[in-house]
Amino acid sequence: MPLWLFIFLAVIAICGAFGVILQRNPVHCLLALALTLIDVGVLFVGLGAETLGFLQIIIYVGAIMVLFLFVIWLLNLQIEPAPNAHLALKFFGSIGAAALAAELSVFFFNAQPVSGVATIPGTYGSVESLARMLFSDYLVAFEVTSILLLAAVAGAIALARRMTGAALTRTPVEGEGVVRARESGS
Amino acid sequence: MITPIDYFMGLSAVIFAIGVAGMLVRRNVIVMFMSIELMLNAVNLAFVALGRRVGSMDGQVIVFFVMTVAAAEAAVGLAIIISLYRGRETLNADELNLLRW
Amino acid sequence: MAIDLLISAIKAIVVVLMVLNLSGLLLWFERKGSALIQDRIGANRAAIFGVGRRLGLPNVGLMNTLLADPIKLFTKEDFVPNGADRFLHSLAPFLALFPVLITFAVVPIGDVLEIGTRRINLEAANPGVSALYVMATLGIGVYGVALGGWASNNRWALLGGIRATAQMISYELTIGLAIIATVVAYGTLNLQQMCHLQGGVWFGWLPRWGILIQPVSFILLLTAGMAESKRVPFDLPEGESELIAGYFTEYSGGKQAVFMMTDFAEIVLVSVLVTTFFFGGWQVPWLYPNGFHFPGGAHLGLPNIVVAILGIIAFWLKTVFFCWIQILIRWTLPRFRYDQLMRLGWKGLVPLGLANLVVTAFVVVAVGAK
Amino acid sequence: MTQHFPALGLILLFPALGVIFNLFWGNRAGRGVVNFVAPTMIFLSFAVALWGLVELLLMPAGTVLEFTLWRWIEAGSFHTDIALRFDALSAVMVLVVSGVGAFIHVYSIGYMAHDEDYARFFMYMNLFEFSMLVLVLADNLLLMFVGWEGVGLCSYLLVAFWYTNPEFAYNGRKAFIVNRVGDAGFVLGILTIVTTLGAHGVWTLTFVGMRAHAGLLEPVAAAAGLLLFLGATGKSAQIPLYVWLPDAMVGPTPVSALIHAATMVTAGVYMIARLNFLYTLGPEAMRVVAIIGTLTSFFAATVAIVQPDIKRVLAYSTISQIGYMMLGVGVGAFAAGIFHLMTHAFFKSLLFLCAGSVMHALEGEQDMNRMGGLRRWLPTTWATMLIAALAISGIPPFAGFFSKDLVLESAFVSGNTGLWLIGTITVGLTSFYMFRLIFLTFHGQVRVAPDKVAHIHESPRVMTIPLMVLAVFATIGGFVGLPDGLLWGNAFQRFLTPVVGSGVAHPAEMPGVSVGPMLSLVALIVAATGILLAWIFYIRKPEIPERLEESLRAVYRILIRKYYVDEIYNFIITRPLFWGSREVLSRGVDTFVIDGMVNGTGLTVEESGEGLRKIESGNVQHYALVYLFGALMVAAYYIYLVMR
Repeated sequence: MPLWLFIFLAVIAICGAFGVILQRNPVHCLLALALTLIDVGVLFVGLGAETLGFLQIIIYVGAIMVLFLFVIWLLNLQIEPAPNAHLALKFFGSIGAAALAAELSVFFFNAQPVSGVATIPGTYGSVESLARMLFSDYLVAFEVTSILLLAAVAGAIALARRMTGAALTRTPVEGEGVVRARESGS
Repeated sequence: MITPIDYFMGLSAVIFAIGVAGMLVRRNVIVMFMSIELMLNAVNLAFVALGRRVGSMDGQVIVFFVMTVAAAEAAVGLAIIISLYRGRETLNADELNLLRW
Repeated sequence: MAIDLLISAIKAIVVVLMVLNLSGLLLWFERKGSALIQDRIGANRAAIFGVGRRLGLPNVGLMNTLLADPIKLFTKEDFVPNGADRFLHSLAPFLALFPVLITFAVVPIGDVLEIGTRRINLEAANPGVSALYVMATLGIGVYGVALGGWASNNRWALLGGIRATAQMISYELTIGLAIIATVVAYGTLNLQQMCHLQGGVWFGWLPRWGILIQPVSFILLLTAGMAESKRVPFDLPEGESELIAGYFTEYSGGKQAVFMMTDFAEIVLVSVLVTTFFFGGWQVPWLYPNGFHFPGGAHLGLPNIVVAILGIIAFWLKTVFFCWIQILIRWTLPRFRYDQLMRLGWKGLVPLGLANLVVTAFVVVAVGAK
Repeated sequence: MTQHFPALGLILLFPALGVIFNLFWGNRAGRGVVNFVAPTMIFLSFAVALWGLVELLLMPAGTVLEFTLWRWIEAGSFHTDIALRFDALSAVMVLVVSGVGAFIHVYSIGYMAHDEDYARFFMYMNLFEFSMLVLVLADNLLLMFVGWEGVGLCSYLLVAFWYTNPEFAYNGRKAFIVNRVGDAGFVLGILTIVTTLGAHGVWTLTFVGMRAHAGLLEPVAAAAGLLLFLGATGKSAQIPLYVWLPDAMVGPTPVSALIHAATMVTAGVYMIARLNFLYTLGPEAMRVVAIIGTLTSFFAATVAIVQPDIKRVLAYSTISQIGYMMLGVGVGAFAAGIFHLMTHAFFKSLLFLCAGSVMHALEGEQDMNRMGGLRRWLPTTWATMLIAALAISGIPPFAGFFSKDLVLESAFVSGNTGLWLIGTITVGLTSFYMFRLIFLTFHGQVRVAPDKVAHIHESPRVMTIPLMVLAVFATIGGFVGLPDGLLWGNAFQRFLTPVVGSGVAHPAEMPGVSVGPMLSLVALIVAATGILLAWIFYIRKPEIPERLEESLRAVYRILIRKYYVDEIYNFIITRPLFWGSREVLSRGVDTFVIDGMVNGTGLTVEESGEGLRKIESGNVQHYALVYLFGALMVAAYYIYLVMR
């Protein structure tokens, strides 16, 4: 993909990422995140992973993010109050993150150059090639993920199921959250 | 001109770091969760870019699996958050410290 | 180079304009159509200096729908309720309209058009996996209504938004299943290729339209698509009777116009998809790149330009037909209850879609069709 | 030559199944099922054993049936298998163990009919059968030792079966601990053999292998033999480790019959016979065995004379009889020893079962002074017990006569005249105390407590039938080993010869005339005298015993107190041991050293935990931060690697 386009997208992605962690309002965070995700999807397409790019948008933006949105609504989250204290945590956290970025970049830019230029087959990133790999080399993993999803659905239902009125009317006290979660899970 | 693959790497590194920062800085559990998604995506980007670099599809397949796992994780994680909220009436990470000494 | 860019730009603009105009026309369809169905007269007042009447023409209300209503809407006060999230409140309508419009980018409105030596593919963009692209844009479409409902700081609106979101993601599943089944049947994710595959005939006379190999998918796509467009009988998100106007309760003026435009655009979108997937897109029966080959064996040669234009016309005719169908349905059927809606979606259409997909897959594997 | 014979596994399998069943489902299944399952299992292995015997007899002499289950231990160049060996010797043992055991199981059904813990009882019994069969079927010393320990455990469990009674529990522990002393010797013996063979690069403990390399064992034969014999004294209740057996009589009577009379206590004899090649290499060891055996038999017989408790009499009689077997194997007549072992298994278990039947009739009465004249009520018991008594006293044609005769003859012929003399005297003592028992129990006037007289009753058939069966065996069991030259002669000896070698060679200086008949005559006369005396003492002139008691008070006291052996052991060993444990180990070492260490450890952990737990803030983000910095470290390290 041409450089100018990349820079354009990269800027959007980074802005979105910052939006996620700087916005006060969870919904705004979510929108920023969705923006970043779409952007990353486009980057995928730019990298030749067409299928994956659209899948990314379908799955992440179309499904997961909506799920987040629902939860935010369900819990009726308001703008959180001005973050109190924890300056030390903030400080060190930011420093650490910056250092991490630096270190990772060092890695990437020092990555061993691939011998010669990588030959990109014509079908690169197409559904056919992806499917071919999924159903040959990665078949077992693929099947297992299906089971994983099933388990996740069951677990989510079990966890989030509304519990008995008694549990609801009781005023929550220390430690009850976890206990109830387990009850409702059982 | 064509963008060198390394730039994508750098971008993913930056996004990942931002995700880490969000994970550490934000109090709201849901937002922390979003930061995690951010990190996952950074990693996905790195996978695809590297796959492109060596001209193999494996990176994309891995990303495919990462997405699946992310979906599952989101479902379960959000369910946990919901029941947590029902119990504690808060999503502030500071107040969710039951495992304290 | 520059000329290519120009051509693409023209294609994009043309498509968008056609869609918007069509949706404008649909407004008129709707009003007069409903009037017919309900044995009313419908819009018939607005006129410019009574020109039409003077000329003795019957007033069919085109003025009302194409001129008066838009002017009224866009000149109204654009009201943002107190405590609303101003930014999102204004962003939402466009967030709703935008994905619908960009979806048309991949829709082939015709075969290649040859002007001189230049071959112009008659679609704005042609990614290899355009079907996935369609699904992706549909997925994004949720956000507009959702945020519109949330941002207006109004319980009715929020409820409407939640309903809309739930409804849309539920039925997107069905749409996805329908599209995937079709994709499996055709063996390609590219809409243009699909249209090509639907050319030709069976038994020498029967056009190879997708409806014949994927009838179930057709029904699924049409139903779910109407649910996507959130109109009767699926208009729970608006639900005039219980939520004043659902997610755009707090909207007025231009933004509301945009929302309404979105609705009509979605109708068009659904029709376009149905046409493309199941009714041969721009295919005209017995029309081949070099002219007509009638079942009897009679042959009528035509130049490419004519063929292309015929294709375009056929495409839009089919589309309009399906828009009309939807409007008929909208004014014929009563509204669902929300639980019925969800039951239909999850317990009716989704299993049906899955079954259809499985069967299709089996058949394809058995026949080895491509 | 050896023959692969997988059915041997079944012999072990059935009792094992019984154990598992009784252990897990016994109580749920109910008495009826257990009563059926437990004996059936033993009968099944008995049947398999018979099959094996037939196989063995059909093949040329010296054939061995073998079955290797799996490789058991593999340590360096040493390895040993779970392998079974079924030759003439083990054939006899297996048949005795499973056959007699089976009938005793049946008897137990009646005997335990009123006990709530039947499932546990039969579980132990089956477990015992299993271990005993492992012991006798083992084809190597280690596996044999496993069985050896197994039977020891079962003996403990069963002696202390009614563990709620502290005294019984104490006796159980006594049996266990005394056996441990012997087993220590046994282990040392095994180690001696292993190291000696290993020194020459021969790593084996199979009997075949050891026999093959017996030459290498020559130098240590005596030592190893003695060490193993120490184990034998423990298991087979010989001087000096016999003290546990009389106390073991507190267990249920079937247990005494099966374990402490018929099978387990004879394991020592079997072991020596099995290792005959080793012992023949160490004459000194054999000599010790013979002497110990003779002394034990005489000593135990003297004690048995005066005991009032019916089961104790039988216990001492058992000790004494095992002494005979030791004498037999000690003088090299291994076949004779095993022969006596077999016959003894028949009549001694019969005696015990009869005693049990009597106690059953008298609601657990054991003191013969409160019995007498029971013959009227217990005809079957009386008859069978009389047969057993005749058999043990060595009256022809009952089993005991031939076997005991063979032992004594071998002793004499092998030149140990002294031992033969003591043995012969013991014969008289044996017959005397046996018939003292008979007369005191079944004849004379009734001395039973009047309140019990009312419901004296013969035991149910389930108990009497085993009595009869065993009585038959006690009668005809001896005919397999007739003196040479008579009818088919000593078939038993011939059967065993390939395994244990021919008996004692008759000295050549008495050509023609065989000492056998004469010796038999002498023994017979002595035995008859014993019976006669008993008759005079306890039927004809019942006052004589009292008068003797008066006149020989000192002797009597010594005998009734069993030579004060228990007291002596108590004084020499137990007391110092307890004192040392209590004062030194408990007060000193345990309190200060061990507790110090344990509590110290706990305290350290606790304190450090107190200090460290503060870092557990419970806040995810703190953990995340730490985690992040850890990741940074790792990444930094790799960067360092890259840059370098």
